[in-house]
Amino acid sequence: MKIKNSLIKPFLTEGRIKTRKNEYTGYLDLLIENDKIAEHAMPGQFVMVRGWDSNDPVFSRPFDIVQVNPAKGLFRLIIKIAGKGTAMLNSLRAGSRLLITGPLGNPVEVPHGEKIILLVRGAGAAAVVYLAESAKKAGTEVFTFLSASTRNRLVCRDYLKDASNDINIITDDGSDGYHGDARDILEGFINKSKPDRIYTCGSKRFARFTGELEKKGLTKGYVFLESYMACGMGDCHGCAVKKRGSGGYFLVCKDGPVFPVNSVELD
Amino acid sequence: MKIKNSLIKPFLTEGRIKTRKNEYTGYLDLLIENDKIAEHAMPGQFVMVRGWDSNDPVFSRPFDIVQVNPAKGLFRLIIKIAGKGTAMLNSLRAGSRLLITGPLGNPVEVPHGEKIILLVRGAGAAAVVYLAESAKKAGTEVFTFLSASTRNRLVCRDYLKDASNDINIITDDGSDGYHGDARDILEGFINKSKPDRIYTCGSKRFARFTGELEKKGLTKGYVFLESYMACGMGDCHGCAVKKRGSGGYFLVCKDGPVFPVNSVELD
Amino acid sequence: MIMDLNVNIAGVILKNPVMPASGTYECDSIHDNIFSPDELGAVVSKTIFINSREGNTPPRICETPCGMLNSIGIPTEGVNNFIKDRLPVLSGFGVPVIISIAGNSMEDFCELAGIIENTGKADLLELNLSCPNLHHGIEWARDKKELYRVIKKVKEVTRVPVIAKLSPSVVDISEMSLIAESAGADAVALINTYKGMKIDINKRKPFLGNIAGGLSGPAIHPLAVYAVYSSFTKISIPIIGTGGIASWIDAVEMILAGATAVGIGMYNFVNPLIMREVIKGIEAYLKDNNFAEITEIIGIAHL
Amino acid sequence: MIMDLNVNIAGVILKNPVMPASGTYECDSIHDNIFSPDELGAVVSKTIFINSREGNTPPRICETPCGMLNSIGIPTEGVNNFIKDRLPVLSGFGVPVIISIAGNSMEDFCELAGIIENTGKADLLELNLSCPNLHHGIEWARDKKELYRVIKKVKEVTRVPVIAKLSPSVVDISEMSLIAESAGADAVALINTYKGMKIDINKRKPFLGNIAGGLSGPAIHPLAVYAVYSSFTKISIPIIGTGGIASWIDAVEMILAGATAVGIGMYNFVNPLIMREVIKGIEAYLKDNNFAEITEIIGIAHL
Ligand SMILES: Cc1cc2nc3c(=O)[nH]c(=O)nc-3n(C[C@H](O)[C@H](O)[C@H](O)COP(=O)(O)OP(=O)(O)OC[C@H]3O[C@@H](n4cnc5c(N)ncnc54)[C@H](O)[C@@H]3O)c2cc1C
Ligand SMILES: Cc1cc2nc3c(=O)[nH]c(=O)nc-3n(C[C@H](O)[C@H](O)[C@H](O)COP(=O)(O)OP(=O)(O)OC[C@H]3O[C@@H](n4cnc5c(N)ncnc54)[C@H](O)[C@@H]3O)c2cc1C
Ligand SMILES: Cc1cc2nc3c(=O)[nH]c(=O)nc-3n(C[C@H](O)[C@H](O)[C@H](O)COP(=O)(O)O)c2cc1C
Ligand SMILES: Cc1cc2nc3c(=O)[nH]c(=O)nc-3n(C[C@H](O)[C@H](O)[C@H](O)COP(=O)(O)O)c2cc1C
Ligand code: FES
Ligand code: FES
Repeated sequence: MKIKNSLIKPFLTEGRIKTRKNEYTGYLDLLIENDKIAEHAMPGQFVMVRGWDSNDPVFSRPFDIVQVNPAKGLFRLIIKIAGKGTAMLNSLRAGSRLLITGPLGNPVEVPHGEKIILLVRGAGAAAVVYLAESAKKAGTEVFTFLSASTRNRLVCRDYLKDASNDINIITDDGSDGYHGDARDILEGFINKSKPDRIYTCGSKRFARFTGELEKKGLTKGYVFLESYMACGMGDCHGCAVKKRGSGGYFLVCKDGPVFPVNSVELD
Repeated sequence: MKIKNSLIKPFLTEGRIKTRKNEYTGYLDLLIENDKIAEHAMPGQFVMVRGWDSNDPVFSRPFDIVQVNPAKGLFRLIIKIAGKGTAMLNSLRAGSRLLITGPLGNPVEVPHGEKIILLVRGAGAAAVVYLAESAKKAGTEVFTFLSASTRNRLVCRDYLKDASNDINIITDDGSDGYHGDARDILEGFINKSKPDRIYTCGSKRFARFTGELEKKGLTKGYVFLESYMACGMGDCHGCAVKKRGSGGYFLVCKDGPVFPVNSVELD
Repeated sequence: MIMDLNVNIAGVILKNPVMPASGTYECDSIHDNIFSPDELGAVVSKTIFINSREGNTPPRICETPCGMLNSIGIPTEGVNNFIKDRLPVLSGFGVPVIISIAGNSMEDFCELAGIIENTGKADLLELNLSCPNLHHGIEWARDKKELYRVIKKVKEVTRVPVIAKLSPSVVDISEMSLIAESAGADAVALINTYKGMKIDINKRKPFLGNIAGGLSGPAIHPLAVYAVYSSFTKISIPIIGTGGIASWIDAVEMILAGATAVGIGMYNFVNPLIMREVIKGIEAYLKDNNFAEITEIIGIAHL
Repeated sequence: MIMDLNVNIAGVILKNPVMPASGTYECDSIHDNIFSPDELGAVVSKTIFINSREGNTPPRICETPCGMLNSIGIPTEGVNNFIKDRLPVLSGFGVPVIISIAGNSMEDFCELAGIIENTGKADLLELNLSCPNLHHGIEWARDKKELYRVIKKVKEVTRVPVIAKLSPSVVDISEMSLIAESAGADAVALINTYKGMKIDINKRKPFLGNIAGGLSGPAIHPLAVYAVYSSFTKISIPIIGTGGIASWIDAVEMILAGATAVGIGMYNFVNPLIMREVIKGIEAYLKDNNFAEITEIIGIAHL
């Protein structure tokens, strides 16, 4: 896979569900046919999706682009069934049509020849798969810490395993991997391995922890933020997140969704 | 089939789509599994149906009960794809669940050992199939005049053929049966055959014509009325239709949906 | 643990806070296989006038995005027939009875209040001061002076506690709630419908026979919640929160905003079991969140 | 046959009646692959203040049934930066430019009007007198005297034609339209959002950072149509109909009700192609119904 570096404007485009599976409890794995997203999306970017004509729910829903296959014109989403919109998506069969806006947001810069950590939990795992794949191909060593409440919520486990040099599993209930909190084992690992960067998604605790690591001078930290979104394109100013220190707001969709961890207020 | 005569209060009940087909252009034929409707529904009654969780569209949609099979717990609806709600129903696959309120409305009294005419057009054909079947079984001679704009909109053709002693096809474009207006051939037929009653559905022109026939003393006339409905049970007073002469209103859902043709204002 | 769902509206104890909104639920035996009104906190009549009324020209309803317009125009058999035929049904469920009344003049309201009081069967009287489909329907609740005067007058002639049903079509409904309270209302019902319309683009005419109608349903729920929230801090009489409730979550929002009880209107048409689902849902919510009594959560979104 | 979609707002000719509602469409190059603002009847700025503003505390938006609440609070770079950075973009599309302004005082409005006029780049000035998310945002459009005075003052200091954007949170918006006209407004924009709120039942707190917000979207469409319909017969200045337009049918309803042009707000977020679809849909509707010019259908639902 070639590492892309030219940012394209989003498209409003139709996709078809190629395959769907519910591998992990409460999650939907969608493989979608759409050339434009498959070709142009870069790590860190997302799409807004709807699969219904109705205005209830009215907004399209944002999801990270998990994997792309430009050759076959396919891309993957991993969706946690959280409410009305995701339940609707979950009810669609293979062959159904989706309305997609994207790719949206700023790509993360893919580190070349570095050492990085991915610290993710729950649906947050979806955000970093594409980054992991791209970074590894760019000669970066990727160490993944994947956390979940229990074994069958370790979403993207296989995708991340393939895309990482090493993967650590952590569950709250000890049903798989380390029994406890990822932070317990991470600080030691960092002191030892001295990574260049750490990327986190899916947990406010992890984000704050990542901020602390950076403040201690141990590594640079980045956070994938989520926010309620209406447009995904900077028009509504709805997805604001407070800037750290200086005052004012970033827009998650337009200025993010990935931010240097200490540039934003993590409440 | 036994002719029922005890009226039961409506249920709020779930049904499963057993089979679906789009045999006629723009129409959906649904066979639905539900014991309660199959067992209790009588000719002239209808159900309110929804097949979505969303509140857009918000109201359930009313449809006539076309056929019932109490032994197998099945009943049939014939649905013209008219707008948002019917399009949603059309998008559902076999196995999908429906929320159903019914049976609603007053049954028509099934004529025993009489001679009757059914004069129907388009989706209106759906309203009289069950009546035809029941009347024929009660020793009544059933003569059906089925009209449509063109051949592939002659909905319920086979069902009505089976349930009638004789069926006349009329199309506006001459693609099948008599080329023209059903009324042209009907008045002669009535003068000749002297039917006891005529039932009409699906055309305002036919309803007015039926009213004229009755006024001329040729036969008793009944009209299956439609109206915008919210509740189908007499709660909202939304489905009002003006009484003829006396003033005041009938509620189509509660006082109908079948009315003596000259008891209501046909605008 | 059994949750205590009792609420108190002007001395009348409702075993739970759920009631139909006036005009949307007939309490007829047609519902026998679905839901019985004796499960409700109270039953509420449709609005009664002194004389019978036919209602407005059809079409009387149309669907809108997540809502409906109605221009029913309150058909009624008139108060005498109501007392004879309907009131015995309403008072047969063993739950408090709320009678909604309206009139074309102050005198009508007073006369009706007297007639209803004399039946001895009304626990609460609701003044419909806010119907957008009547000739002088909504004006009562739009004019501060009229609102004050009509409530005051009715309170003078009856000892049945009075609920003032208000209109959202004002500058600030919390001010109107305050006026209702100061005029002696024992409770307010917030809100009636918003005036709206649909146009048939093929006929190029208003869709409804009466041109405009009242908008209700989920679409207006956020507006009704705000009406309740903003009134709650201004008044000390109870609020019956009504408008767009389509689930127990919507009802809980209303109560957290400050409603002592909730009215359910158009959603009865969509889901004839909604009132039971709301009662059960509120009960489960209290339990899951370790509240023993519903009164603990009224208005606590303000804290 | 080519349909004539031209409309005239205070002497400014729009090649079609479709424009974004203020604050909902940035006209940024991010839309390049989707839709270009040069297809529009006019471009409209978000509301500009003299000084920069941060906007309100998040969460700023939430979804409601067929609508949304927003408490954005109009973040802005201030008028000077706007003129430097944004105005050249807006005036680069070759279509009329409408600048929306607001202020905390009469003086602010007048000062801004002057500054904007001096750029020579505003074809129309829209006074946002109706934002429910500002400290003194909605009051202009709720108080008859204030409404009259602020419009009158602005008209005295500028020759750029003025659109008064009004609030539905009044007793009767058609009266407010009439006041706007008599104060000299050249057009009215109907309607801004309705104040509403959502409560998080788990946190038992208002969902929005600013407690309440403004409701817009399909949910309010029937209310916006009625606002336009009822104002149309009272005033002779043009109406820009805004509120819940989500399809060309909704837009045609607005025009039949009396709107000369239509504004599209939240639906830009849902379907970034909506404005083009509305333009095409109106054109097809005229053709299918044998109208040569759009002006033939403005307000004809009244006939
Ligand atoms: C940039 C970005 C990328 C994302 N990527 C992903 C991804 O890759 N995978 C993924 O799974 N998710 C992702 N998300 C999150 C995802 O977008 C949301 O989970 C999704 O939008 C939820 O939609 P829904 O309609 O299912 O839930 P909603 O309908 O929005 O409901 C959410 C919850 O709110 C509850 N609720 C409703 N009313 C109330 C009330 N009054 N009080 C309290 N609670 C209430 C509902 O019960 C429900 O549980 C991303 C978000 C962003 C911003
Ligand atoms: C008792 C009864 C029995 C019935 N039985 C049957 C039956 O057996 N079979 C059957 O097929 N039907 C039957 N009907 C009719 C059926 O209920 C309706 O066709 C159905 O409800 C339509 O729902 P919809 O959501 O598809 O259409 P809707 O969404 O309600 O739309 C109808 C049409 O309105 C148009 N529209 C939307 N906005 C506007 C506007 N502003 N101006 C002009 N037009 C607009 C839409 O484009 C659409 O074409 C029955 C009705 C009743 C009352
Ligand atoms: C069909 C219909 C009839 C109504 N009739 C009355 C009435 O007779 N008296 C009254 O006070 N309100 C009446 N209302 C208003 C409701 O009581 C309620 O205040 C309003 O609909 C908002 O609640 P909802 O959104 O739950 O419907 C009626 C509403 C509808 C939809
Ligand atoms: C996110 C958002 C931001 C808005 N910002 C403004 C604004 O800056 N100025 C203004 O006059 N109206 C503003 N509005 C109101 C819209 O212009 C419009 O009047 C209203 O949303 C109704 O139209 P709609 O239903 O199509 O959204 C805003 C609305 C939304 C949803
Ligand atoms: S989602 Fe609209 S600005 Fe970010
Ligand atoms: S549909 Fe509600 S009364 Fe007939």
